[in-house]
Amino acid sequence: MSAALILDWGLGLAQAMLTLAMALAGWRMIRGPRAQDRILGLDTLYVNGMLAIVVHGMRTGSELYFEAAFIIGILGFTASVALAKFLMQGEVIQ
Amino acid sequence: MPPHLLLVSAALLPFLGSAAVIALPGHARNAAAALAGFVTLAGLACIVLLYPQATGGEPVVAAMDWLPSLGVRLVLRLDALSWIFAVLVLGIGALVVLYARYYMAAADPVPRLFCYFLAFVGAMLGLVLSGNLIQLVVFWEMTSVVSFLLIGYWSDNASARDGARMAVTITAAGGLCLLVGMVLLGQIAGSYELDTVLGAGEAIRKSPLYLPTLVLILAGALTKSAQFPFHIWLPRAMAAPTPISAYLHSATMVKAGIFLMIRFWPVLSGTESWYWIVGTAGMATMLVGAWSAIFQHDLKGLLAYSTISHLGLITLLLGLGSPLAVVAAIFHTVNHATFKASLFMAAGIIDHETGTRDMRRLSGLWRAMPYTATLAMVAAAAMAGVPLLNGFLSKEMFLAEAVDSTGAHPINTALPFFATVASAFTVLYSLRFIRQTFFGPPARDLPHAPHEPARWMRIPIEALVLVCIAIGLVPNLTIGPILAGAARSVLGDRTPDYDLAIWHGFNAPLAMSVLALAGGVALYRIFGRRIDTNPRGGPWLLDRFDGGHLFERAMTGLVLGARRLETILGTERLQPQLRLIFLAALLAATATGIGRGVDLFLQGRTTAFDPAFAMLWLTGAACALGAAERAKYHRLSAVILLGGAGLVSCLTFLWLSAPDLAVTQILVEIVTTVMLLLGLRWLPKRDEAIPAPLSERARARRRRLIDLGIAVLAGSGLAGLSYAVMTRPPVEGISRWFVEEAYPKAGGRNVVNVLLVDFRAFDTLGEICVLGVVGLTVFALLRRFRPAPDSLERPAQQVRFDAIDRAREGREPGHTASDALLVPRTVITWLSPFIVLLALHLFLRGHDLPGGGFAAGIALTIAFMLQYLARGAEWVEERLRIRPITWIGLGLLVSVLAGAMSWPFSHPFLTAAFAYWEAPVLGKVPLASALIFDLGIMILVVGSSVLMLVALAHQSLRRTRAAESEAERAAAREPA
Amino acid sequence: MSRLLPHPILSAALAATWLLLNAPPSPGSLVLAVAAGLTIPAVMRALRPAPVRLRRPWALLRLAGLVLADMVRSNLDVARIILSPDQAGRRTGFVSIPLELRDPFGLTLLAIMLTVTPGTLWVQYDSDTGRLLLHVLDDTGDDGWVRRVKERYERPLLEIFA
Amino acid sequence: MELVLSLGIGVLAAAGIWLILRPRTFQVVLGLSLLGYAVNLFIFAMGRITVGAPPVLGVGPGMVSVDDPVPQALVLTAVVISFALTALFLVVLLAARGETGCDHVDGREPHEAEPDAGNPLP
Amino acid sequence: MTGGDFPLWAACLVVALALAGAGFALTGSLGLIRLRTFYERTHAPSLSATLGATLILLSSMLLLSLVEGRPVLRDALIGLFITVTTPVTLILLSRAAAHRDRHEKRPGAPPKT
Amino acid sequence: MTGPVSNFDVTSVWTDHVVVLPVVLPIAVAGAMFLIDERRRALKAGLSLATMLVLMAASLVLVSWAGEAPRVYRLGNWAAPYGIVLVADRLSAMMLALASVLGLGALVFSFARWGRAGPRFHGLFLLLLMGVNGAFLTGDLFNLFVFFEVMLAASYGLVLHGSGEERIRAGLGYIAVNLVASLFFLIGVSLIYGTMGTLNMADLARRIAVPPGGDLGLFEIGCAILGLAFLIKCSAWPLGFWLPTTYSAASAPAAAILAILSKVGVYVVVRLSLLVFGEGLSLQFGRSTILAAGLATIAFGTIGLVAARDLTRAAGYAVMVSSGTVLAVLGTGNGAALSGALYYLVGSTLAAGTLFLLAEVLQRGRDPARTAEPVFADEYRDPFDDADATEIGVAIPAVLATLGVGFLLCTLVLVGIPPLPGFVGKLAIFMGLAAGPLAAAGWWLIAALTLSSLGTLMPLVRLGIQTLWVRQDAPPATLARSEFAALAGLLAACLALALWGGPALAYADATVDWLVRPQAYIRAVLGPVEGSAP
Ligand code: NA
Ligand code: NA
Repeated sequence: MSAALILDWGLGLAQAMLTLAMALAGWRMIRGPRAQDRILGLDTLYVNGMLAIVVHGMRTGSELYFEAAFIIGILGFTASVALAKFLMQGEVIQ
Repeated sequence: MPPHLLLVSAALLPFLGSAAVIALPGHARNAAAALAGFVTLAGLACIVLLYPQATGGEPVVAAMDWLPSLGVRLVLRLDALSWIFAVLVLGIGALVVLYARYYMAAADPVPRLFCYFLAFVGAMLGLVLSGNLIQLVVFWEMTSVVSFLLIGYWSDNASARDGARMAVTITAAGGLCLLVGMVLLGQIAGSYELDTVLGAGEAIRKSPLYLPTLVLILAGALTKSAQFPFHIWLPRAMAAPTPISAYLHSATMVKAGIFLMIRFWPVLSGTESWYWIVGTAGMATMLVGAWSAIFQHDLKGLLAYSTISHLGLITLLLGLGSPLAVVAAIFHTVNHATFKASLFMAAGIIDHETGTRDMRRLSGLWRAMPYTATLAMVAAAAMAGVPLLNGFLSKEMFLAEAVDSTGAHPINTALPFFATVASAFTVLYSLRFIRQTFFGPPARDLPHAPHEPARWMRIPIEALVLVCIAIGLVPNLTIGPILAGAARSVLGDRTPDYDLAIWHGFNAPLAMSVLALAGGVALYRIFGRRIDTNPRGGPWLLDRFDGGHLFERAMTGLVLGARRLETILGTERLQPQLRLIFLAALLAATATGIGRGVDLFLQGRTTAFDPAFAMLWLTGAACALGAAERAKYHRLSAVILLGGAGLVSCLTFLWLSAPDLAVTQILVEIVTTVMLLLGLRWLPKRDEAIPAPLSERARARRRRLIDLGIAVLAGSGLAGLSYAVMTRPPVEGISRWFVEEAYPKAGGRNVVNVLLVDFRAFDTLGEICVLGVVGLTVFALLRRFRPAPDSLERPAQQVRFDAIDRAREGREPGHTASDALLVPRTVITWLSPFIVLLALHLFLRGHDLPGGGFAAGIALTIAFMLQYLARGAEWVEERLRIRPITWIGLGLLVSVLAGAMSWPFSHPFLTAAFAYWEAPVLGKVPLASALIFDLGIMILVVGSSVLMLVALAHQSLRRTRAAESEAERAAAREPA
Repeated sequence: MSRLLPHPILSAALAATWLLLNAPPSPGSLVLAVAAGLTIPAVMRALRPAPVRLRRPWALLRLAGLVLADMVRSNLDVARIILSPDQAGRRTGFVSIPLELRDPFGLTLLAIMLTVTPGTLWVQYDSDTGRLLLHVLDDTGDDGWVRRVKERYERPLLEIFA
Repeated sequence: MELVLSLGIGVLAAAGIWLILRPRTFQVVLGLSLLGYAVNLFIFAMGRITVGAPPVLGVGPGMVSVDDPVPQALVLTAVVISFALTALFLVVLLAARGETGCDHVDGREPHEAEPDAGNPLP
Repeated sequence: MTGGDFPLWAACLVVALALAGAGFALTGSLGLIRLRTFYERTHAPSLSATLGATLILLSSMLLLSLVEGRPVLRDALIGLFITVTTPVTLILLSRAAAHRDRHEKRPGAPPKT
Repeated sequence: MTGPVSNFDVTSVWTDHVVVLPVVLPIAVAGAMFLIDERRRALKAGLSLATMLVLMAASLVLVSWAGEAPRVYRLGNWAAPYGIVLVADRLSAMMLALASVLGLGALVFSFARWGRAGPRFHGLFLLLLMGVNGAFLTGDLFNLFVFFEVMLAASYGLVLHGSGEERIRAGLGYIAVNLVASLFFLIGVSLIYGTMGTLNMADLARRIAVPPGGDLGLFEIGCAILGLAFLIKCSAWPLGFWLPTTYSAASAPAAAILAILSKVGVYVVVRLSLLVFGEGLSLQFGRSTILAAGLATIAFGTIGLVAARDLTRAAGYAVMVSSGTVLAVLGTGNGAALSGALYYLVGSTLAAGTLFLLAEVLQRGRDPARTAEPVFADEYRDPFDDADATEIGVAIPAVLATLGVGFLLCTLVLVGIPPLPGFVGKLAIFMGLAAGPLAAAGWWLIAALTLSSLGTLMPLVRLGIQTLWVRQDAPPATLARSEFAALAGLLAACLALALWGGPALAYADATVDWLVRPQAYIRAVLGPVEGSAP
């Protein structure tokens, strides 16, 4: 079994697990039951998505996906923070 | 002066005069009249001077190019026929000017009247002098338009407005048909030049297009000359000042239709269709007009219907198809113009001096104005066809034609009878006009005490009556040669022999004349009393079918029908519009696909399936469907789910080798989510529990089903199309070139970015303009934003937070919220520099790696947004001076200047330059002008998106401020 | 110093971040890193954050190590809880912890630490009482969590931030 | 992959169109966003799809078989424009809500009578 | 794809780290489904953001360093920032939930402090 | 496919930049104006006026150049089909000139009031014009999309300019419909790219001559969807119900300049259908669709006109009728008629734009409820039964007289009454149709145009009488000097168009002649290509 094959299969599996994790988060987003659950789901979706990007970069051996992952890492929380604040205050910015 | 110059002067003078007279002050009655009179007389002189040439065989011609590619020239062409009409136009015109000077009140803005009048004279002249079919149409329509203005001269008068509207509607409509007819005629003849067309009669009558051409041209002619059933506009046009009625609606404009039929008689007549259409229309018009005239109480009304009847008579003559009838038609046209114009003027004098035109109120005017009465009686006698007057001569010719034309046609058989009846009617109403107005006991309670008019006001009538008598007595010395010339210019070799003598011996026409005179007198004796008072108002038998009413009703019906149709065929509601658009798209795509036999599942190539990707899209699809399902009642959930779908499409871009897209998508996604949330606050509460009205529910369900169908079909269509294209082998297109040349020629490794800032930088320039424009629009809109009353109050959450704080000692409202934001605030504060760093990174590396000005700008925007989110607008703006509009402007300027930097180097706009600078320590530093362009983009993006966010965010602030100032005001009021 | 470098640590962090982002380092990226470190903190001037004074930077590092270890452990704990078939028998609950730490930066670090170690969730903090409401996934029912937070995390933080 | 992506595009488009046809302005703005995603992916798909070959040169595999950069550039432009217009639509719908008091796309509830619908004539 | 001369042990290590990380992330997301109350579920995503992320990022750094032949550490930045930003969401979210639950007097609402 | 064309082999003379000026100058000036304080109105007005004058001069220069040969401007110095090129040929130059004349009029008109009614009016206005100009000039499909969006974005801004409930309500629908149309545009363009591999119009036309195997169907679906987008944008029935509502709600100068917006859609349909499908492909489906859509649009526009309750709405429908006319003529495939239609397009657009301005002055200060007056206030009356009717004329104030003359001229143009451009245009269309084999389509079109003339006449007369003659409620209209100048200028342009109808029609003829031979266009843009037919 060559290293390439191990990497290919292993990372493929990791990616599949992460997308499964995304699907689970998506399930929570859809099921709710309450808005906070959905926001939580979205936040998880973002984090898992970011990890999936990293693994995809590994699979393809490319550094070009870093920026996207980095942006999610540093800015991805904005959407969920705004949602959470809306939930808390009924207004995003006052 | 050469003939063609005379001709041009005659044609131009009225227009010049028209322009000059409007420049006079509104009260300059004398000056205006003098100018108008001079113009008409000068024109008349020109035309009169041209008499020898006009009757000399070859017409006088002056021509000028107008639309050469269409074969349309402006040709003035004067032959004997047009000479007669031109003299009528100018001669009666001059008399009308004189008359109008005294008729019009001092308060009337007379220059305007004369302005229109002279324009009309010019249009009429242009019409009769046309040597080109299209030019004829041009002046034809001009007469309609100017007559509209003239009829509506007293625009404060409702009937003037109505009359003007009806006249222009009917005559201009006819003119539109005429245009098409003339185009067809020219097409058949191969030229629009009158001479050529007149020479192509045989070809025209044989053409398959003859019938439509004829119908269209006659539609013009019959509407203009007020033939049944289009005659209805003429009585209503009598709302015009009387001089105008005398001129337009008896002497000239209505004769335009007659002129047209005479002019084209050689090429259009002689067929069954001509005979039927023209003959029937003429006969019907003659009888209906005469019958209606009998019952009018208004002097002008009587004359108007009489005019209609006489126009019908002339039309009937033209319809008969014999050359002699044409001569009679021309002759009667002239005669009618003279006696009818003088009658109108007489009626005008009566109106002017007594204040009424109602024959029921008028009586015994003979005593008060014997001179006018005499003139009117002579003219009326001419109208009635009394011997020794001109009307008698032409009527004799008509009756002779009626007797002679005994063909197989039923019209011919009945013609002598109807001709006699119509003549008898004419006698009847002429008699009534004279008797009821001038005889009988003197009228009481007239608005003014009647007396003879001003001396000058009678002169035009005298002149016209003189003409009536002169022609009637010595036709061969007066009208003879002119008539002969005109007949020859129309009929050419077919000109018949005729005799204009007063006495032809005892023959059938004479018998009919006598019968008509006697019959008319007898009828008046029998029915006179009842007709004179006629309480029913309208003509017997016909008063149920008032064309004017029918027209108005039709117009109203048309408008209402159009409104109905507008709502049936169109909609102002958005949903049906969008539904239609999607349906049309479905239809267009499906029809093309089926028509071309498109197979969506050819499968030329596929990429290896990855279950992870499928899993990803399971999430994405679920999010999309969830968002669609929840968008009505659970907006926040829908926004959340939309974010999920956005993230999935971002990951898809990444997966499929588009990191730039992923970066942009995720950034835009974040900003969009925040914006939607900012908007959410101002939307009304929506509750699932509130049921829709029962009646609505079934309809709504059906609509939803249809929409679902459209959505599913369109979605499947788009899926199918994308599948089909993706699985086909790639096309050898332009893309390879970009990949090969991006680095060597544009110095960038990230081909997508190079495309954006260099190869297709023009797109990007446009794109940032969109962004800038939208930013400004949003700003403008939100500056005037007024929230709906039900979303004015603070969100319940904030009220509750404040309540908690108020309930506890030592806490001010806002503390709890502030505590909740403590950690976010700190994190966001210290994160900000790193976001700026990220933006810098994205910006600088964009040319070689994913990123670029747009991504950097959005990242900066998010940094701003986070500050607003954590601290509130007031806090941020105390510390940061934000001038987004300046940034937008700056961004635009920087990008444009970056593009124009290439101009000094003789390169086109946006030509990028790049170089490697060998810096001392740093080594090779890439310098690309595209970076400056990208900088402009970044500045603009920050400006625009910050502007949008801030403008949205400020709404809450404004609301708070408004509430505060309200509270302050309330507080200030209390102690007082 | 303070004029040029109002936030030296931040500047260093920014420069380091830049170098990490643009690896491998080149003279050009070094110059840009220095430039970024010098200029970007200017944005902080507008935001005027509460000043952060690090007393004992090394303690911070030790604390980081501690949190890292806790992170791994609590991850395993929570994973076990999630995967355990018995969800009903578990006790979860809220714990109220009186905090002495008042420095926003310190509190933020505490929040980060508590978040990084799954099983503890920062729910609410009152600035006037200094009470922190924590949700714990594995409620022991005693003051174990209170002690753990105060001793393991709060004390070092109090040492580091005055 | 093609099948998955095209189905995804289809679902996004269907959801978007469904929402665009709804009566509430907020539904429409969400629908426009969703349809926008679908269209962006569609444009992107027109360049065919490849995994792991971004059109960035000198990094990763050579320039032989990188993904088509043109649709990517087009999508980028389209994303920016649709972002701007979505924002605009949002603001307009807010303004409409403020002015008309309701959030129906026609600016009035359907059961309310159209103003000026009455005919002036009998 | 990554080169053929990649050492087998390294491949195994990379894959192991990645799978372990993905496993934690998956477990965390599973927690989102399995845990019963909102407050319990709020703990779950931390698994992805902390150990899951750490392991995967380590794996990525290892892989890229080996491929590039130099230390590639920038993925650590992602870890750093995600660590810093995750609390922001969760704190706001749980605070909002607490407030809502208290207001609606739901069972399991957090006690008033 | 050709080899790559080197991009450094072309240097330009400075006069070449005139081609790009209509796009670049408005951006630069708008950008500069955003930096200037909003209160310095005079400066801004002066700047935009100067810009408009330069633009007009540039467009006239382009018109005169286009007579010799089309100018191709390679942006970024990249040759077609790779880079974006601007092509200033006869059609583009003509449309540019039209846009600048109408734009100048609307701008000058706005100086009196509208420039102040909302912020940044002039900047938006210039950017709108820039979008229009770009759309007329570009030779690239996707670039066309971008300019469409610029134009629409700015038009959204201008429609909403001044806010107000009616405007916002109309704006919402307008934006929604046009956003959907833009998405169709994108789908169409990308499908075309996906099947043909190019975005350059000339390149596309060349590639169609040698279609790549099998994908023609997909390509044509793309064209159909794209065509639909354009039909929405030029408000063809049943896709254009947004137009009258939007235009009548918009502020007057905005509506006037919007009159040209729907013509951009018409322009594109003309351009693409003749360039891309002019030869090689006989798109019978497309052509008959265009004809049907055109006829339906004329019909619906006429119905709307007859039904119109106020002048602005009537003007909106007149815009629709004029678009429909050009579309229908294009659908008949009659070249001579098309040249008439192009001429007609110019004249009717000018007149409709002017009518919007006039309507605003006439209806100024009027209670909107009053404009929805009864159609016939005084019907069912005996013409001679009007005893107490006033028979003394009223002196018309100069303002009202000016407006009256203006209204009359606009009506004449829109109805097609001689001697104004509407007549000349319709005449040329009729002659063209009559000269060709008069198939059913020709008859239908002639009938439709004649009926629509009548249908335009009646409501305009009715509304004109209502606003100009019925004066009991009409306020003494005031007319600012700039408004007068704008109206007079636009009307003078109409008159000039009729007066120099000969040269104008010759220009239109030459334009059509150039359009129906796409090979010349392709050569001009792509250069001589080996292997193509001589
Ligand atoms: Na935790
Ligand atoms: Na692709």
